[in-house]
Amino acid sequence: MSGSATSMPHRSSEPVQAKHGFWRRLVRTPNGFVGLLIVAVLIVCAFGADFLAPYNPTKMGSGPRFLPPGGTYLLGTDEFGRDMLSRILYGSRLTLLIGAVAVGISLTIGMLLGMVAAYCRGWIETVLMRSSDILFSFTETLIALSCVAVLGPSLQNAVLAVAIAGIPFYARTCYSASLVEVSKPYFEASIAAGAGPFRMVFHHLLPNVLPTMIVVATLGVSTAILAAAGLSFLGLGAQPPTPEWGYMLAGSRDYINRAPWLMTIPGVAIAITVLGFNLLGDGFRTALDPKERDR
Amino acid sequence: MQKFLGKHAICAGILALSLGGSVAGAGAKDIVWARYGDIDSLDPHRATSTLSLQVWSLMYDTLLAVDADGHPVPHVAKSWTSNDTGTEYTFSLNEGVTCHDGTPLDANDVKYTIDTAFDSEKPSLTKGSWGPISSAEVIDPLTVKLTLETPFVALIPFLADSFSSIICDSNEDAAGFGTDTAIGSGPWKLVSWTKGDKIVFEKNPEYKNFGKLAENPGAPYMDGLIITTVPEPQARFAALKTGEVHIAEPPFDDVAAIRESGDLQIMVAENTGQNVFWEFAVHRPPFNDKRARLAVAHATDAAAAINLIYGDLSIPENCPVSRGVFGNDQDFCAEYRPAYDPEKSKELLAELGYSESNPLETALLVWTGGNRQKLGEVFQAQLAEVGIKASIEIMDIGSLNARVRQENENTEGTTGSMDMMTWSWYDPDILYALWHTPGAYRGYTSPELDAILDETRVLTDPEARKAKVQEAFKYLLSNAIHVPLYTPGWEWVFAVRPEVKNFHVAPFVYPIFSDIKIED
Amino acid sequence: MPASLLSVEKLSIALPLNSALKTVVSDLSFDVNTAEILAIVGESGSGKSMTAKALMGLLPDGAKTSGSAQFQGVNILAQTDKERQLTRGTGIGMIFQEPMSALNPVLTIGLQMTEALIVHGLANQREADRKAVEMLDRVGIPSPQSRLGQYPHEFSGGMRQRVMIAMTMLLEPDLIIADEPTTALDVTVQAQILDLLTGLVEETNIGLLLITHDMGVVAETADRVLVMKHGKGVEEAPVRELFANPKAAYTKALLAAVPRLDADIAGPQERADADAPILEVGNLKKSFSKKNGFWRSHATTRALNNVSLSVRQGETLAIVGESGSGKSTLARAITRLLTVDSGNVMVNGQDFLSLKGEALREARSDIQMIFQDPYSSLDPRFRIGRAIEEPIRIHKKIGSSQTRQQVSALLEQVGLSPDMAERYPHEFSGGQRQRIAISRALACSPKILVADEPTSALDVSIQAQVLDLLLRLKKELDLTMLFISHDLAVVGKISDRVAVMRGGQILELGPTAQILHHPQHPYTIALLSAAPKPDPEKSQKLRVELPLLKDAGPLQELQPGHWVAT
Amino acid sequence: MLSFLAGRLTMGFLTIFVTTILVTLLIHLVPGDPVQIMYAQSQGTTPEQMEEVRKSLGLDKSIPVQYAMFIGRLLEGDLGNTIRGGQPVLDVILQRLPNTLVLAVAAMAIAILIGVPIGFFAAYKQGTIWDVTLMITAIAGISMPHFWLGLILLFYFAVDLGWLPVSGGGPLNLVLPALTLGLSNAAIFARLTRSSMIDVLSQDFVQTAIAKGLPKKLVLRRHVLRAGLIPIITMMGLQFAFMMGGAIVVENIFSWNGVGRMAVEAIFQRDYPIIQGFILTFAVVVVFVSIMLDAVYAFIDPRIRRSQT
Repeated sequence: MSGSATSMPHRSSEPVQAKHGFWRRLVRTPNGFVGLLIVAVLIVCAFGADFLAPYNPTKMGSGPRFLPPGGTYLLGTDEFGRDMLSRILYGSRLTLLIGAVAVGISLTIGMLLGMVAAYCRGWIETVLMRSSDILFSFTETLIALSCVAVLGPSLQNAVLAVAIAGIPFYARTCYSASLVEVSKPYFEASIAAGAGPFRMVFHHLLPNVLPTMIVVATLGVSTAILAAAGLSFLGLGAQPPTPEWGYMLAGSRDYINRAPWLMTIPGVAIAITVLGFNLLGDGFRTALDPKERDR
Repeated sequence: MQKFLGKHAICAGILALSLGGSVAGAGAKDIVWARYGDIDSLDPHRATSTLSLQVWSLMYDTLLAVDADGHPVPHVAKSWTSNDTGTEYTFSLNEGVTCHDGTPLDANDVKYTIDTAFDSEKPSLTKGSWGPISSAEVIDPLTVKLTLETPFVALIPFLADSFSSIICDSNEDAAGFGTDTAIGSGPWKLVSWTKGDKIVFEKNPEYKNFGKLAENPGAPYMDGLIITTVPEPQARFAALKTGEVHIAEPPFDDVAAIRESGDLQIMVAENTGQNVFWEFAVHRPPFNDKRARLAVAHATDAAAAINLIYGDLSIPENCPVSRGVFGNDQDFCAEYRPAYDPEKSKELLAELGYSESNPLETALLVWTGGNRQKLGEVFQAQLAEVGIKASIEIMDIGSLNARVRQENENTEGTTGSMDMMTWSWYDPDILYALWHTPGAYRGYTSPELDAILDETRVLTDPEARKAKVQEAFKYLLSNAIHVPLYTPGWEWVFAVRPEVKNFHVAPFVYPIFSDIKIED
Repeated sequence: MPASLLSVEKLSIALPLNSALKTVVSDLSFDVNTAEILAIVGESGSGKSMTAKALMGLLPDGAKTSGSAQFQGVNILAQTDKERQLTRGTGIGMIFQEPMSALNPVLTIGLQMTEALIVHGLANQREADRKAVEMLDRVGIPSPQSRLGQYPHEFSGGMRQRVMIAMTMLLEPDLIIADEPTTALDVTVQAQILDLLTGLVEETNIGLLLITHDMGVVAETADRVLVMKHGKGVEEAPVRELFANPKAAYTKALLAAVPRLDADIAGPQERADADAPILEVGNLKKSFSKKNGFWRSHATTRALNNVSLSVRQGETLAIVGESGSGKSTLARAITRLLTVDSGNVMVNGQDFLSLKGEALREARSDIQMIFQDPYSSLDPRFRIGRAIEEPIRIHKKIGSSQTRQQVSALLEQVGLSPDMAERYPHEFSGGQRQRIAISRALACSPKILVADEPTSALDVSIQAQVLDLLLRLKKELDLTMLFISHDLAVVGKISDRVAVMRGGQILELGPTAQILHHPQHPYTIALLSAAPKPDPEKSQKLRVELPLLKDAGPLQELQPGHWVAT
Repeated sequence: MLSFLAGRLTMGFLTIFVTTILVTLLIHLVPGDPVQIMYAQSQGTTPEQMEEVRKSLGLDKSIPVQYAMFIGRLLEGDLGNTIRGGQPVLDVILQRLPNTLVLAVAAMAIAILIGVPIGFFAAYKQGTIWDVTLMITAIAGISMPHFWLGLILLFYFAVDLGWLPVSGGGPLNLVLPALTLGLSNAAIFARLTRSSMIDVLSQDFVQTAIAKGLPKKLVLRRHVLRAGLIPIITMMGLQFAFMMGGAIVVENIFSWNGVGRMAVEAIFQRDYPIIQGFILTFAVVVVFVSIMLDAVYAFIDPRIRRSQT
């Protein structure tokens, strides 16, 4: 045991500086910059799909079938002559929505559980964290699959399944981040000043774990998008004619010889989106914690 | 395979060494047939899927067989007689049929099969299709008599189908019958079944063919038959191209290219009995109204849709039972089947109070696989043209059956439910199962229809029965209860490697491997 | 003048920071001779550790050095990595601050000790093992043979530092650089390690470059001293001369700020109104069970073993002890930041431990706490004004303008300007942060202030300021204070009475002067003798042996107010 | 160490215990009548027979009783029979489980053999263009959907080039699925290794080793690698579970006859006994592997191996 009494102040992570500095640091990291760019483009696509998309994404016979990319139909057309560009654009809206809703649900519930466990300690902590450990060891894929098995295949159920599957992860992460805060003197000082549980959790704990959780959630969006697309790919998620990328990918397998772009385009779209959120999350991490800069 | 090994011997060697396995491949004298899925059971009483039926037809025999037009002909039973009322059938069996374990197949085996089908503890899944059989009696080793409670004319075609595969009574003592072992008397003898992966057969050297649609009167020419499971269509196609597999269903979209290149033969089964049709939840709005059903029927252009998805592999069907099945008559049915007429459909919808802002909403349930979800998507678009908003739900056939029944039992709510139902049968008696009270799906029934269907079961005179069957067609079609779309619908296209000679498919999609010779 | 072993000339070090270079050491020159201990002393940020790292070639990537460092005739700063490898260990050895992390946790002591001998070609494995055993014996590790196969976690902190020293000595270097070698250790262990190091220097005639922030350590060990500030050498002199006659203003200030054990002690302030105790602690017990995997292990440590004490209004009671003595547990138990197993705490005659809910929160305002680490004492997301007003908001329902006035007053009280209320904690220095923490503790006008090592994370000059502030506030506000510390000299400066703790028990309790000048319990005596005295004239090399840890008997009153455990 | 392992073992049993409860409850969470759904394809089943089935599954009893029945059968090695085909579920699973395990282990081997050296190298070259390039590649690798990568590999190597067989269960068939699963996990391992190694590189004991005059290679090999691999071993258990999860998708693409493909088929077919068996098997495998890895970890890390309690 090193004498805590005499140890010099060790590298304590400098707290986050003003927002201005944060964004500047974010765009300065190559990961953060590229990630931000990708996500920004995605958001523009998602919100602007109505204006950007040249055709109705579900209308058959917008053009000839199996038209290769280039020309009037920038990304070509699919087996029903639907415009791929329009489908991809509307798909981005769906994809972002899936990511946001799934992560939103699991993040909210997971954080609440994690913070409560860290704050309450005792048997509540044991029960909550042991059960989330158990669920976590099942991996998201299995939990999501089990949920779909019970609920039946549909996009809503797939999102719900992915959201449920994510809870243990966020609970664990938030719990360990909360434990660090809870053991800090400022936390005890506020308790000693007579602050109640609500104030402790929502005024002190929440703002301090939030940066960590934002990093984790940004990375989590990519996981959720991948998981939901995977379920749709297996046929357990989105149903036709939804322009969901995973479903589009699955449906294009038969046309690999005739129209390989039908498989390539949604695949690239998923990969770039996931990459964008991964990079952005990485950038957030670096920008929020200078100590992590080199990780 | 040979070429591949030569080219990448080192890589393969390392892998084989590191994994301690051997490179598995088909032996020179084996036929390899790849399918998208596996069988459910080796026991003909424990499954209903086409995938299972096709396999049973290879390892078991049936009392009767069908000819190229789908009519019952003698097979194990060389002849049969019935009494006038049609409640007693006596079959005399051919001599010299032996089970795979060497025991002779006789009347006892037939009785054993029927008894197990009606076993009160664990009846066959298809018990209902056997009809009202009250007893099976062994008159002598080569004569068996079946007694029925009421006449049942569909028994004869049923006994020609693999649902009625004769299970050798020596299976009774075998542990793991249906899962690990199965003794039949068919041309192929089970070696092993690796669930989910492959079934391995060797030829039955003792085989005698009396009536099955094979030119070969005896044992198959090839030594073995391996039926493997390859779910991915493109993977099956690749395996066909490399020669790993001899016969497989190709990706539909590549059929035109395959034909053009001539590398592979494309075989399309005829007289499959398969019928794909619209079926509706009729106990609640909107489809409790005939006009809503007709609106759907008029809005669907089956010919255009299947042309888009299957090309010429499938054809539109007008009758509630498909070509090759007793009573089918395209011209007759075309008179009553609601034709493609979107304007008429829109009129009906307007009449019902639907409009662009208030579309008719319905779920559209579709059986997964075989590009049916794509077809569903086309139909969805066609329905959208007239202002019907259908949301597709894709599911396995079992789930579909359960769901359709649930939808029919649910009389609440205003959102419709319709489904692209798929049935294959060798006799119009299927209509009895579907539409006679209470109905397999608890769907549409009426006393009038019940009376017609009752008669189709007991009329022993073919002409009289045909008239009655067509009366049922007329009722079903004009009321848009059973709206036929196309035929065939599943597992009916085969791509065959050029060195494989004499492969053919019997009616009701039973592939025949006995005649096959693979040239070197 | 003996021959110079290491001669550093105009050493400058620049570290990469945000794609620029920041100079941390500039134009530093000094010599180390054989058989001599040169201490480099300075506060945090003075560049003393970077100097050590530069000499060993352990600076982070991208660092730039200039100047020269002649070691045995070679400029080691100009050496390539390969050349340095030959000098490292055998020429210059290094001892680090944290013996816990300086040894590889997954390799045996034996391997770590002998590997360098073998790599340098000084011995084969058998010889190396033999030498290692000898050296372990020499640094005072009992039964060294059997310990070669053990791992670092099987040694105590002091033993680990001995292993580290033995490992360094084994290579027979001519110069050892020791970077704060005792900072992480308790005073009693520190004394042993310092004795060992000075003994080794005498025996082997090596040179020792000792980096430290502790003037007491300097006084006790060094022959010569180099004082550093902001990367520059401020003053260099033989140790006695420096302490007796410091020339630079900084050195003077530094020496003045160091609390001394022999300083005048205010003594208990006998107050006319000898009221009843404001804080009474009775028979507190608390044990921790080490959680191991899923099962709760039965191995429990008793952090508090029947602790009783009482504090009167306006009095400062210091709790002194080494790490693991239970002093912090006591502080946290009294403030109800942890739950005790049994015992009671009476605040103003009210049973503080039995309170619940709203009543507890209400009562908490009477007893506030100040923590060791000023960096984490404040919520980094709260502007300090909000941090200070939080207790006011919780307890007093007053208007926001009044609250703001109060915050301003509180800030002024601790010597900060009211307009700082809008800033975030990271915009302040360590000392300022501790002032803010104090003002927050005072915000709900507590009667009792519990200060848990409030100055031990601060540099000595800042420490003096904070201690002065606490003394002033105590007088002004008539505060009662419980002051937790490991440093007897600090305690002497601030407290009226002292309680000495060890192993969860109070061993001695009495007026500060009594305890510091006439200690009775053998442990107190050992503790006092081990504490380094910042005065080379008085530094005594004679240590009192530390008594074994055992359950102590009940306290007995030897003189009025002076209690000693039997 | 013993108490450490006892703790892990208890945790493992607890996991399996909780799984059995969840699995029993699973069927009750299904909307609609499970028996009707299960026997939907059977036309011969009468209401009386359905009642029989309901009884045999214990669905007419209270949930605790059902649970007791389930555990009772489980202890006899009876996981019930499949709905489709009436096969014993245990047989069906055991026949395919080895395939999934082989796939997961092969993928794990690929992930470790590729990921760990890359991560180690990147940590060593921290901050250089090498490091940046490798880590961006790793992020790209993690971002690549399994199912897409799998399809591309399948179409390119098996279909277009014909280098590898597309179906069957031989060792050559293992190459592509293992590669698909292994590559993206290699990226995860690379990142993990890198951060673990950077952690270790910043530790004082590395400075000690350098200060002793040890050559850089020895420091890296003996001091950094050993200490840095321990956290990676602790992560392997979880990674293995992720491999098993990933296998579900990959098996479907490559027609690999494992439990993952079986499970997806079962979900489509609403074959609940198989789904139950699959979840249970998954739990047992994951628990078993993580206990094994914990044992390895406990043995490798002296801080645990030689702890007193």
